[in-house]
Amino acid sequence: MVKKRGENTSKKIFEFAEGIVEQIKEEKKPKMKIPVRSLSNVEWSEDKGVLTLGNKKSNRYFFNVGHARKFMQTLLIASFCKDIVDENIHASIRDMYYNLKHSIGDSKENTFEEQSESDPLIVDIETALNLLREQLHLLADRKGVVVGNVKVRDRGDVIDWSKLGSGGWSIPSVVEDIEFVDVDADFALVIEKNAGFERLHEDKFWRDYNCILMGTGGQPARGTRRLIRRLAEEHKIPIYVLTDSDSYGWYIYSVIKSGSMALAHASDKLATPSAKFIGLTITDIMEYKLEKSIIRANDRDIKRAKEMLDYPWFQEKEWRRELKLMIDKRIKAEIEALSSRGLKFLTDTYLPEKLDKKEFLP
Amino acid sequence: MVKKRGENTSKKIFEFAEGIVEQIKEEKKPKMKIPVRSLSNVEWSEDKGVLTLGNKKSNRYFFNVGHARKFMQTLLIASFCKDIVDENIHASIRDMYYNLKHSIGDSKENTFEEQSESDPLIVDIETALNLLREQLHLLADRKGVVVGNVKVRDRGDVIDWSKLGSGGWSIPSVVEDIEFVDVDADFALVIEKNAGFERLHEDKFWRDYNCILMGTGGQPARGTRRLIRRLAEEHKIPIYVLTDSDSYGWYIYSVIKSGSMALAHASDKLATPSAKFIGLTITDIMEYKLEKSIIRANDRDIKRAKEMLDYPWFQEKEWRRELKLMIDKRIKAEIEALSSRGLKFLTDTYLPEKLDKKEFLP
Amino acid sequence: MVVEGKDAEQMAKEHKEISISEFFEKNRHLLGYDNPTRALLTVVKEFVDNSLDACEEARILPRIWLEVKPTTSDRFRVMVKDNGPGMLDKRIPKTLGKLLVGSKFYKHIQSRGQQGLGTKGAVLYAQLTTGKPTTIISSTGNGKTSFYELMIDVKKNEPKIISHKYVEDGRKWHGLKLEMEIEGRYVDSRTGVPEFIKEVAISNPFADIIFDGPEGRMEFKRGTNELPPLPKEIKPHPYGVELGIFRRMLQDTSSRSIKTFFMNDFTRVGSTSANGICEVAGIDPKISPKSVDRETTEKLFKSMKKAKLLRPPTDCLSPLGESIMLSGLKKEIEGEFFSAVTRPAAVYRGEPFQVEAGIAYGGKLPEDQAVEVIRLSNRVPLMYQKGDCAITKAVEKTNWKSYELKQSGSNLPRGPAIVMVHFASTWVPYTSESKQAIASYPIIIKEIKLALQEAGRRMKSYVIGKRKFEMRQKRRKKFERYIPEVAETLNKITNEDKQLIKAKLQKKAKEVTGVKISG
Amino acid sequence: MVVEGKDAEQMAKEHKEISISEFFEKNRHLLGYDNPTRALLTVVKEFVDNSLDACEEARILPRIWLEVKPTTSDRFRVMVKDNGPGMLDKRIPKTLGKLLVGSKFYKHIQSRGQQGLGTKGAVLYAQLTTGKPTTIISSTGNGKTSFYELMIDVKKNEPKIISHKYVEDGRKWHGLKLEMEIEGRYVDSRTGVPEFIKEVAISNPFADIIFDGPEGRMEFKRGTNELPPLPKEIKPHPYGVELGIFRRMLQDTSSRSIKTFFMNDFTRVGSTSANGICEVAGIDPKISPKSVDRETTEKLFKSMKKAKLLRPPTDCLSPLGESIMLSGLKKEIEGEFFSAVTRPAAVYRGEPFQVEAGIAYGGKLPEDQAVEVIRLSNRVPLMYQKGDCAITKAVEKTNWKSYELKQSGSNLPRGPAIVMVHFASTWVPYTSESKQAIASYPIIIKEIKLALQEAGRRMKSYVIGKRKFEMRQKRRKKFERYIPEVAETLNKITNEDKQLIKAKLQKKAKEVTGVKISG
Repeated sequence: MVKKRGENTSKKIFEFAEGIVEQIKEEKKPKMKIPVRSLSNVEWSEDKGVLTLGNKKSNRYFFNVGHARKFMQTLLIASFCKDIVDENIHASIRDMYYNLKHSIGDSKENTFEEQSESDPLIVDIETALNLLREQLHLLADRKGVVVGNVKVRDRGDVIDWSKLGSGGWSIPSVVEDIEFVDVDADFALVIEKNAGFERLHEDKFWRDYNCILMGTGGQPARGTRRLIRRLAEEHKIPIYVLTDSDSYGWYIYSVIKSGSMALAHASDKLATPSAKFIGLTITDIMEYKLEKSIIRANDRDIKRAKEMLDYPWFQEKEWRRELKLMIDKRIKAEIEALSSRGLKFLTDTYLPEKLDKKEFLP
Repeated sequence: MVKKRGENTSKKIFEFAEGIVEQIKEEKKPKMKIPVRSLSNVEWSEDKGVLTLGNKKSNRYFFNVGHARKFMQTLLIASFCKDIVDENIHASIRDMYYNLKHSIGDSKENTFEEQSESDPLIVDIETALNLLREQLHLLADRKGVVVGNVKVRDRGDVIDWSKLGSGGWSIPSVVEDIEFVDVDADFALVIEKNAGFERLHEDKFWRDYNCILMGTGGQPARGTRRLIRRLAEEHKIPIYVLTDSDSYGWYIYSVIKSGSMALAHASDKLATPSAKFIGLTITDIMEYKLEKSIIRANDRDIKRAKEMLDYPWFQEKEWRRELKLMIDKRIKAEIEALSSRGLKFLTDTYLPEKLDKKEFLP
Repeated sequence: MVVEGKDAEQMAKEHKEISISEFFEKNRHLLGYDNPTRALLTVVKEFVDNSLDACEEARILPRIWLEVKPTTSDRFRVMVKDNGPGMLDKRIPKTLGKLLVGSKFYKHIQSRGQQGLGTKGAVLYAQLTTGKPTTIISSTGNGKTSFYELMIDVKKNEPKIISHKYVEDGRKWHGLKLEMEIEGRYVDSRTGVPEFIKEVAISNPFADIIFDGPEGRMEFKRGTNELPPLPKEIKPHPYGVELGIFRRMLQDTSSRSIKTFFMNDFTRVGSTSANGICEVAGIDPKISPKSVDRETTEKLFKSMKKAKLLRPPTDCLSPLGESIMLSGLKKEIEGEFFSAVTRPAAVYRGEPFQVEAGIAYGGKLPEDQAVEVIRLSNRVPLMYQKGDCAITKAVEKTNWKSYELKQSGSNLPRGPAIVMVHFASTWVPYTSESKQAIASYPIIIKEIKLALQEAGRRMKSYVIGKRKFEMRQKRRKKFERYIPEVAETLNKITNEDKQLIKAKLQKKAKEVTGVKISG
Repeated sequence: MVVEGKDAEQMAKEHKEISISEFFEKNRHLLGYDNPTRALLTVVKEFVDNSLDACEEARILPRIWLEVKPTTSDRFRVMVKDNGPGMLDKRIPKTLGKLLVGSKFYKHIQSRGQQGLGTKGAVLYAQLTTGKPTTIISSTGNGKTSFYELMIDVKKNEPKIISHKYVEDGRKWHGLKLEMEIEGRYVDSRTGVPEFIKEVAISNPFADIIFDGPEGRMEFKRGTNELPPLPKEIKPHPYGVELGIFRRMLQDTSSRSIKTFFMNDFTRVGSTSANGICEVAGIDPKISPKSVDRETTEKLFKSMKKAKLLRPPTDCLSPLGESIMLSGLKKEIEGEFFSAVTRPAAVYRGEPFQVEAGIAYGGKLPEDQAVEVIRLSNRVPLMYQKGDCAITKAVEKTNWKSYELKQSGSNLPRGPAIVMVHFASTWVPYTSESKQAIASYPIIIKEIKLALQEAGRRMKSYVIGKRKFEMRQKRRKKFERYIPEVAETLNKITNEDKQLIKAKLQKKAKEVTGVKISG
């Protein structure tokens, strides 16, 4: 399977370059077509329940001062990816940046001056060639940890997620080749905050409730998002997401569920439309008497909440209610706020009640 | 063992509070003695090769407007820790903040307004009562990942660090109770950058060189530092540290080796004086022809380097040479800079040469 | 175009002499008539100054009625009526219709007007802009009333009488009424007429002022019946006389000897000092002043400058005084603390001067704006050229941070305060004839700063005292608030009696703050 | 202390008349003698102005020798010598020893000095501070030389001749030499003598100037032999005359009828316009001006103001002209682009005026400082009161962002530029007699802004043109640089011929940029 993916990637890059060579030979002004990734070309697919990229494309010309440097850089990155795919090794995007950086001719200009120049061009190639970053063998930072009654095979090892003591399995950046050996869980609980994960892990929540516990440490990395998708898709595991009660936390949930605008081209691999939201909501703050632990929402929070009210994938009345509550009251709260009711309140009261009543937001 | 630690902690907190009650009964102005943690009270122990806290103490008075609030808060935190230790559960410092936050009487003032108020007082209690944060059952964020030919027992599970696929074992915040079942490694390589860890992990470096591979993701968390110490102390594993070639990376090394000023009171548990530095140095930049990948050092880098020149634990001539080189040339470089010589240059050339020649800095 | 050059002969033929009236007619901006807004204010100012001066000199508590009413869109009728001593019928034309005639040019005395230009300038401006004469009605209290319509013959600098009556009507009044029509514009702003009148009322609280303006009538009631002492005329002080003037004094004096010249023609020079000056210069004190040659003049001059002499007497000046300043400020400004300082007299160019400063602080004054500066010169508010004025510069150069106001660099301080500075002198060195800014001589800046610093120190004491009291209150409340938390927590850890701990701590808190606390 | 009030009689007795010399002696700051630093500059300025004026009027290319040398720690000897027409022997005392005597007071003509105060003020200042007379040596080219030592009798405002010789020495020269000793202080700063001389040299490039100062000798060589045209005298323009002046003109005219009065005594009023003015006023154009009463005067005045008339003629003014401005700027400033604009004449208060602006840009000028503003008034640099001056205000109010300079709010713009503005007029409305700032009348501000905007537009064209050229160059080089990288990479991926790809791309690059590229 690995091999096949590699061959496909390599071939696509070859064809992409060959197309440009043809234009040059015909003495045209060489250009490359790059899908537009701005908001205007991101569409909400009602059907699939995820964000997808539309068909708009823009041309990148070599003979345009504004484009020339990016044109050259795009080719350099494509060539690099072809090389590592052909060699079957992986590289971090920073490694790539350093590897490609060199001075141009005898000028003082470098092919790349900052990593911020190369990062967006990777996404250009992903979308232009319809290849995922993982298929280009580029690694993102690993982040995220998981425990539960699951056994997986990875590079020949069998890893038992229930036998990791107080630690957990650090989720790798590429989970495509992981094989699920045994999955015994009624649901997976994805938690935005590490502290929440630790609490529940210490309290053996996953054992008591036969579930998978996953800590994302903020916005989940691509590997974590792909793992969630695979659990939901391949093993029909219900996914429940626990975040802070604020627009940032809810946005994390929406990224897990529907994908993000920046990675709309990859939603089919990374988004999990079946995911449900378990908490925290603004309503929870009132129901669980957390008023003493609320934080005043700042302008950025409110701005984001207002934007979310306009998202087509945030139109369910429950979500509109929560967003409006947040905007009107200008408040937010963190998962840790539950500790004001006692340290084990999350484990012993909040989650059991939510699960029992099936009180999820869509 | 857990129990014993818990009883000790609980008793110390009781005695601390009882001391204050005595003063109040005797109608003295109640005070608590807190060791001074400023630079002036941090000492370099030549003997042990670590930073230690001196004997200077300051008084915190209740009847001093500048102290009163902190006096009250310190007691609240002490009481909280006694409770969780008695219950034998752990809490994150954020959980604690929320748990203790409440309004004072009918005023608008809260016991704590921000977590930044409670964090430093935890260290006050650690030092005043000579207890580690772990003994207070307070968790720091987990960070850090490990692989290698090691088996450990944690909460009853046996975890084999060599059977974790492309992932690794996520190091918990408290490693005190972990039991080493089998340690088969010639050395441990501690890497500042996750990307470097991934590279070496993918290249199976730990298998080829029979070592433990540990990624700290920047400044190592307490759990990671304690784990390094335990490997070195209990299993005589040589520790080699790989960081960026800059004052920040070298400072990370010095924290692993000698402890930090902020946690000088915990050096005996967290520092590993036997650790050695494998790279990167400024000299490496020249020897391995990485000039194209250097970054200009900024004022903060230079300032820190100059401070480090004054540290008693940075007086070896090799380090003085590197620091001076950095200051004179105003340059630095990242581990990833090695990728400019090829992606596998770190795995196939740089580390083997260093290990072969035993080219370590003290 | 070719133009033939002129030779010296041709050029010489073209030289002509002009009158001072012509000069000021053409340079009327020098008198404060730059534009219609300012011209209106200048006329009002000259009228009010004139009335206040006359009343003070006659020791009459002033009552001034001022009217400013529009006649067309760009013209105003301005009328002032006072209860002063009035003017002699036969003197009225010269006094109001000829420039550079005045009673005070060579006197060393503090007064509002000084150079014989003020009211005449207004007469000149009126005829220049509306072509109309000025009406004067006056009586000295002798039962007769003068009526004049007056203009100025500019080429000759002589009064031109349009009409004149001197009637024995038996009305026993004294005072002066002036009325004229001028081109002008009325604005109610920081630099407008109402603000000017308000500042006059603050600085002359012994005057009753009624102002009937375009927007209606405002009354400023007298706040005290005490007139400030009348300034006295003095001789020049040796330290301030320049060589050129000194030479002329030697020639013009009626004294027979150098020694008596020094004693009679200067203030603060006694017999000993006069002898000393002559001795240092190596000159016989008995020789006649007229016989002194240029070289000797210079020797005497240098020696005079080095002599140790007293400052000029203070009583020739008439400062507002601290109590009048305080009552003026309190009357018009809603502050919570007021301080006022009168400096001892100093001397500049032979003319004594005296600086006073007042500060109003707190209350309803705005917290975070640049402080307002009221500038007074011989009791007259200065309305324009703020930036050029020694008072503004001295306020800016004072380090207000020491006195608990905010200040960035050398800018005006910020905070809830108003600063008032009064400059009183027998001779005010204005930067221009429009008399709106005091020249920034170092000694003047220094004296103003000293006055401000003293007033500032008093303000600081108040602010710090207030702050200390607030601090004490706050401290007490703080302990009070925390005691239950501490007692509860200690009880939780140790199980000791909560009430006991609380009681003990409360007792201690009382001791520590010296304030009985509740609970 | 009880002081008896004075009554009107007493007050009247004290009134005295004073001379204009006395007035200015006491108010010498009005003439620019506030302090020693400024006094020295004022003397230098009056001397240089006087020499330049005399030479220009005589159509002589000026050669001026100026010496400033210290005599004691606080005194200087100032000497000026020119090659002008000289002065008639018998006229010298009145011309230099009596205030308010001058050739230009009632003339409508552009010149440096105007009010008959300049050089006399210096004579007055010299005798006041050092007690010494001024030495004058002059010849008109008739083989005789005048020698004078002169002072001013201040009380009488008359010249006082200390010594006088008029010698037939056969020396065929013409010119004037003035020498005096004054109290002063020499500073070499933005407002000091050397900067003043440098700005004079920029604005009068037809003059040879040698300045021998305390720090040594500096020569400013003549840049052109062309004298600017001599300004011509004109009659006043109806738009600018005020009612009061108009009344007096009616009385003083020698014209027999109203119609000829308008045609003879004003500029730009022809027969048709004169008839029109009378018709609108409803007055018979044939009646005598002397017979006109006040009411009729006002009617005629209003009608005159409404008449449609041409602007006053330009040739009565003598602007620097764009070429002289450019040569002056290029001579002294190391910029890379220069623009200069001369506006058409405008009129204010009946006096024509004309504004010119020059800008020097780029080169060695500092990148990020507030631009320097050189202010000239009738070719005389203004050194003080920058903030009060219409020129500074107009520069600040101009939106320089439109012309590619940085500017925050209404402050001076920032960037590599120097701005020069010349205000030429038959009558410059200074804010004070020290003639250091032009009054900010709206029409003056407007004209200055228009001149600056035009000069700014030219600068902008240059800056944008420069930028476009640089852009094209940059573009070409960019493609040139990237082609090898692109060719190499495409070769690496596809194995296509590297040289072929390179050649094809280079050919295309030539087409696209229109510039042949190397390699």
